[in-house]
Amino acid sequence: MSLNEILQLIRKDKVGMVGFFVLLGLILMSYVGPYVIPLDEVVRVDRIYEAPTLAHPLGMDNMGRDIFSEIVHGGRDVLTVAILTGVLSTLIAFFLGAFSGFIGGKIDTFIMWVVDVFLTIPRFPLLLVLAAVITLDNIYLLSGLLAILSWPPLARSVRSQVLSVKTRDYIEAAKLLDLGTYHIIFKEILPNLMGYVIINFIFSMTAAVYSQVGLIFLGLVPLSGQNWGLMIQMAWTRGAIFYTGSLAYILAPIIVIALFQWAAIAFSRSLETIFNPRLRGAS
Amino acid sequence: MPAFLRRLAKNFLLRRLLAMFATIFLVVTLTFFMVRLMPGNPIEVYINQQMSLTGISYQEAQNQAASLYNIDLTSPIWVQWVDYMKKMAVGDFGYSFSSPGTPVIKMIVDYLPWTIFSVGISIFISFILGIFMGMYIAYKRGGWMDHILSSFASITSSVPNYLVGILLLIFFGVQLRIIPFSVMRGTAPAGVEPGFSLEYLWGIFAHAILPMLTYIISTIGGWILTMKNTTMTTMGEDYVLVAKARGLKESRIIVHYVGRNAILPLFTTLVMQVGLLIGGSPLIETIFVYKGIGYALSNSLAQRDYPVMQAIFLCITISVIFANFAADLLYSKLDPRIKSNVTE
Amino acid sequence: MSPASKPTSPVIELKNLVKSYNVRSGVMGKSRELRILENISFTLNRGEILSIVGESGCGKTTVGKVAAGIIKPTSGEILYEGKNPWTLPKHEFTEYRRKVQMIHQDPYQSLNPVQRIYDIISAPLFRHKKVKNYKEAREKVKELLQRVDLSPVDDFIDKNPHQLSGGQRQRVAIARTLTVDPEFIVADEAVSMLDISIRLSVVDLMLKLKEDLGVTYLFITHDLAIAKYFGKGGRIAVMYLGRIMETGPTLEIIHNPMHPYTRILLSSIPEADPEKTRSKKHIQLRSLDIPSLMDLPKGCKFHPRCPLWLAGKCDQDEPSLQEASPGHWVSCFNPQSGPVA
Amino acid sequence: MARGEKVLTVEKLSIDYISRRGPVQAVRNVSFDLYAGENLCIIGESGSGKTTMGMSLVKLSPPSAVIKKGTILYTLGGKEYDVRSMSEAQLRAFRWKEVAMVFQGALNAFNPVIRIKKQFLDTGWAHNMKDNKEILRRSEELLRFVQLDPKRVLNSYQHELSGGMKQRVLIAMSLLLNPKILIMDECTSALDILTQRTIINLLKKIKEEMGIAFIFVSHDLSLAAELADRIVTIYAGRVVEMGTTEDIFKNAVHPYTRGLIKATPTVTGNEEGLTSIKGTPPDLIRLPAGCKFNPRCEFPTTQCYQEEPELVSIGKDHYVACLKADQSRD
Repeated sequence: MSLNEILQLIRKDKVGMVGFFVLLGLILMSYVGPYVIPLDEVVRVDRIYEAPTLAHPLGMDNMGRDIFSEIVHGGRDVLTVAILTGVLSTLIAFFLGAFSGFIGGKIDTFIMWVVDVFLTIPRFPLLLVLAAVITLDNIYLLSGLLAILSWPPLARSVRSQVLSVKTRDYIEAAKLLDLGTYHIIFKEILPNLMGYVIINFIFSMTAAVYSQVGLIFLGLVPLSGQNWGLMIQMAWTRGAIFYTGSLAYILAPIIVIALFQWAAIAFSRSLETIFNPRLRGAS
Repeated sequence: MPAFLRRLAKNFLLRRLLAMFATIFLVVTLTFFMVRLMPGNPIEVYINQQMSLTGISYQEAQNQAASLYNIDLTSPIWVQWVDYMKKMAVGDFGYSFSSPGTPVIKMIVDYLPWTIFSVGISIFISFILGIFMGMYIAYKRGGWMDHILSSFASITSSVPNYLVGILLLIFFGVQLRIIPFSVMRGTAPAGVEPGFSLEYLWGIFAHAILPMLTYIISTIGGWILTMKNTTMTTMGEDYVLVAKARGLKESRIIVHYVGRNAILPLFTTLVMQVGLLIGGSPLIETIFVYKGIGYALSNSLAQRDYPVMQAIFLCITISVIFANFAADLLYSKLDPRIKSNVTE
Repeated sequence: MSPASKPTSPVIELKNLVKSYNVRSGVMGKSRELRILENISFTLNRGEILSIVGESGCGKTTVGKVAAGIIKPTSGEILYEGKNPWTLPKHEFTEYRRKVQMIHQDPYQSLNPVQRIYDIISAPLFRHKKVKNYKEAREKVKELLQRVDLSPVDDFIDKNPHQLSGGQRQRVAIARTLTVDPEFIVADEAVSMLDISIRLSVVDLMLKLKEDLGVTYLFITHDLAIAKYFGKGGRIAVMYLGRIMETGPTLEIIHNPMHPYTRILLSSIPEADPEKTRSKKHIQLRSLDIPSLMDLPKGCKFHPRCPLWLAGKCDQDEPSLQEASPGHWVSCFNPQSGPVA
Repeated sequence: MARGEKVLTVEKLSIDYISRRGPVQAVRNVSFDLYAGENLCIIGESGSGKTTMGMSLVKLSPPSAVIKKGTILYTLGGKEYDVRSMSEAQLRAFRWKEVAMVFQGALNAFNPVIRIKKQFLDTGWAHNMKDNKEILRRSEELLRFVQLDPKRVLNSYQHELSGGMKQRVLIAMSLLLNPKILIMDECTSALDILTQRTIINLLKKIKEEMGIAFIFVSHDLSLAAELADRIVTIYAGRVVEMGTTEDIFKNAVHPYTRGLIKATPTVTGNEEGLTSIKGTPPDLIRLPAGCKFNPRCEFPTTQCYQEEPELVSIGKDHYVACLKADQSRD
């Protein structure tokens, strides 16, 4: 399938397209925005919880700072953790899953057993306990830990995909034509798995956002700097939920996170219809 | 192998049970090594703390730690492990750091039922409602109900459940003041004698209402969408077409031909739901100050109360494993293909 | 070596070939041997056609895969041009690999859906250094498409498989095998999924390649009529439950079948001729059920269904292939003769 | 052949499928009659619209299929009923009781989580058979008729039966209510030769003993040769020739029918003159102008590219839709 066809199919699914643009917008805002909009760090006691104005579209926080600038600056770390976790766990999952599916036999059984055990352990509590033992004071460590905990389901689905592609007649034909292992893996099998990998990548990104914000909310990650998760925790512990005037402070980060999660999942759903011809319907 | 053993080996239930205990065994072992061997492991941390705080020797601090953890820290690691496993097997989890003298097992007995109660009821309600809604919109796809429910489902199922919880708290509790959430802290009404009185039952239900609502809202979307999906797939199956050709009543086809087959794949999701909900309960229960096992876990985390933390983690894991087992059993009851695959 | 120079040299030989799998029932269950092929032997000369005919599950596809070197036999020997490929050094094995190609049943499965026709055919050309650059490859691909009658080639070369019909895809699959100049092609139900109106054209194309290139065919099919059409001058082997029941020249098998199984098959086939098909005498089976490979009967594997079985003989001993007339071998204690229809 | 009374009349039936690229014209202007106790075979290749048409006879075509025009009349006791205008309740009573259908997908025709016995009972209940014992007695009788062990089959799930067994169970089930018409869609094409033979013999027996009218939908000419009284060939959704089995095999006129016969090798016949039809089956969305067969026809005239021929009578019970019907007869 060509890129053009993919774009055409994306255009057909309106919700997916909205998701795609929201996602793109949030990423741009988080990575480019900080260079455009400076972080407001001036404490203004007289303007605490000021209502939104044109100059401060989201109003002021508990110390009279502009909430909008905090939102712009608070995305980068959250998204970096999400993307890093996504990349890492997808890589681990892809290699282990593909390897397991390819090699079969006892090694396969063993890897899948490990995956099974991993899958039955509730991930978030394990993460909490680990966070209490390890000091997760930088986003790379956090991403690494999240990735280590989130690869098993992906590995399993990659494996089943490999198993199903592996037995296709065109793989057998490629073997008969002696096209070589490299060709078979990268030209015959991999392109058929791309859709799967991308969708799973998005899922592990959203899972990483859930986990990291959850950890931050419970105060288990001693991170500093601007961060949507920290904003929520801050607003929550300062009791921002109790006053109408302070609602924007807690609602703003909640809404961007929710928006990110929704957009990612909506986009991945439309990708699913693109990569799964069965859902695409007869063309 | 003797015949009766072979028969046992082929028994689906027994094999699942064995697998379950093997997993539990492994998890217990893992937590042991996590606490014992990880860099900066809690025991070392505790020992160093005690040394710097009270100025006692390493030996003394170690002895204190050993008595708290119920571990003989001087014996070889594998002896410690065997010892630990033995204690775990009889439910001896040691004592809490933060409330000295309280056995961890007692805390668990106090907290766990509330989580099981709230999560269990939520899953049940959400599953039933979600399935009906999903099936309904699969039959009426393209209609206005489909648009509304599908959009609702796609939004609620993607927003993290604790954010849903905070939003609920803000709108129902603070803004609209429908639910007096500050009175609703905890799990049971104060001053009401526990028992099967209407007042008490209503009380515990009212206390759980916000967490349950959170669980339901954040999981029902998933059920709706998956059920819509599987229903639509099943509706296209040949046997449904043949059932129509046989002149069967629509209601019979919907329930026995489409419904039963469309629900089957959802059981794997059910398993994941149970894990996710119980696993996510530390956040939800903290938000609503609902004193279940998750609340206890996040409390123990905040106070770095390692024995409690460790035991609760085990407990959560074991409940999830048991829930998986139950879902599997249910699944094998509903799908005749499972059994024959195993005994093949 | 030109195909014509050594018309009778054997290309491939299978000797007492057995394929079995160990199947475990349950995690701790006892492992049992599932014998897919039992004692399969045949020789195929250059430019010859052998059709393997049988019902689903008889092991005919496995025979094809063993002959193509995809499946390693459990015991027995496979000789390609006198050499056992499984004992060859690696470079010689790859050479054997290239000389032996396969055409699969389902053209929807045998072409990678994410590749264009050009990619599919050019990959082996580049791999085996038959072309140097894109331009040459494109020319060569066009030439091959022309050869399998996919014209105008520009309509096809940049399409994806799902844009082609079944017959066109099967032609692409044939063109792909031609990239490596095969000597021996295993055609596994190669036309059974195609529409009747175009089926023969693909068969004819395969026959043309035999004439032009001297290709040797192992033609696997469940359809005796197609086997007869394709392998008129060749031979047929009839398989049942992993064994060859009868083998001989195609027309001899069709007109003078000796094994009761072959006779029942022939008498059962409906013919596209109302008079003939309605006047056929049908031989009744004793049982409609095919025994499971896990639980094979003692003696002749066909005896539980055979109307002509000899009690005390067929249910005790297993017959072996015997030459009944020159080139006509049958594995039966009670062979018949004469046409059935 | 002694012909019974008319039981089914299809007149000018046209069905489109809605698709992104435009309407798929699956069935175009199809008319035919079916008589009591007769065996009508509808021959067509993949994508010819034959399955769509079969389904529409009991109003079971998928939602994306739209019946554009035409009538389907079922005759019972001298009265005609319009299938297209039946209510849901009427249709329910009509299906299986009057017209039963054995599908191509018999391998997947049974609910995988319900025992076969229950599915027989379901069928009986749906048609007001109240007595479970009576339904089961009849089911067992029918299963024995199709040479199956009733006790075993009734207590099975579908995955415990082989393909041939499932097909026979479905045939037995189709006879449960003594229908007047039995539609069989590619009912033997996925089966082995010996199983296929069993089914064919079974169908002959059903026809002889029960006097049911059959509509066979198939791509297999040899099946038609064996079973049909009359044959209809369809190409690109349209009837191109219709006649008695003898007429079709001996005096076929339409180049497509003739081509199909020439493309079907037989075991006993000779190979001379066997050849494919050139070209490929048409795209039902972008049909050629004029006669839809013109790209594959051996001797098309300019007229063939402009005008689509009507189905006209060229002899007793023999109809053909070809502009050169007169010339091409030999």
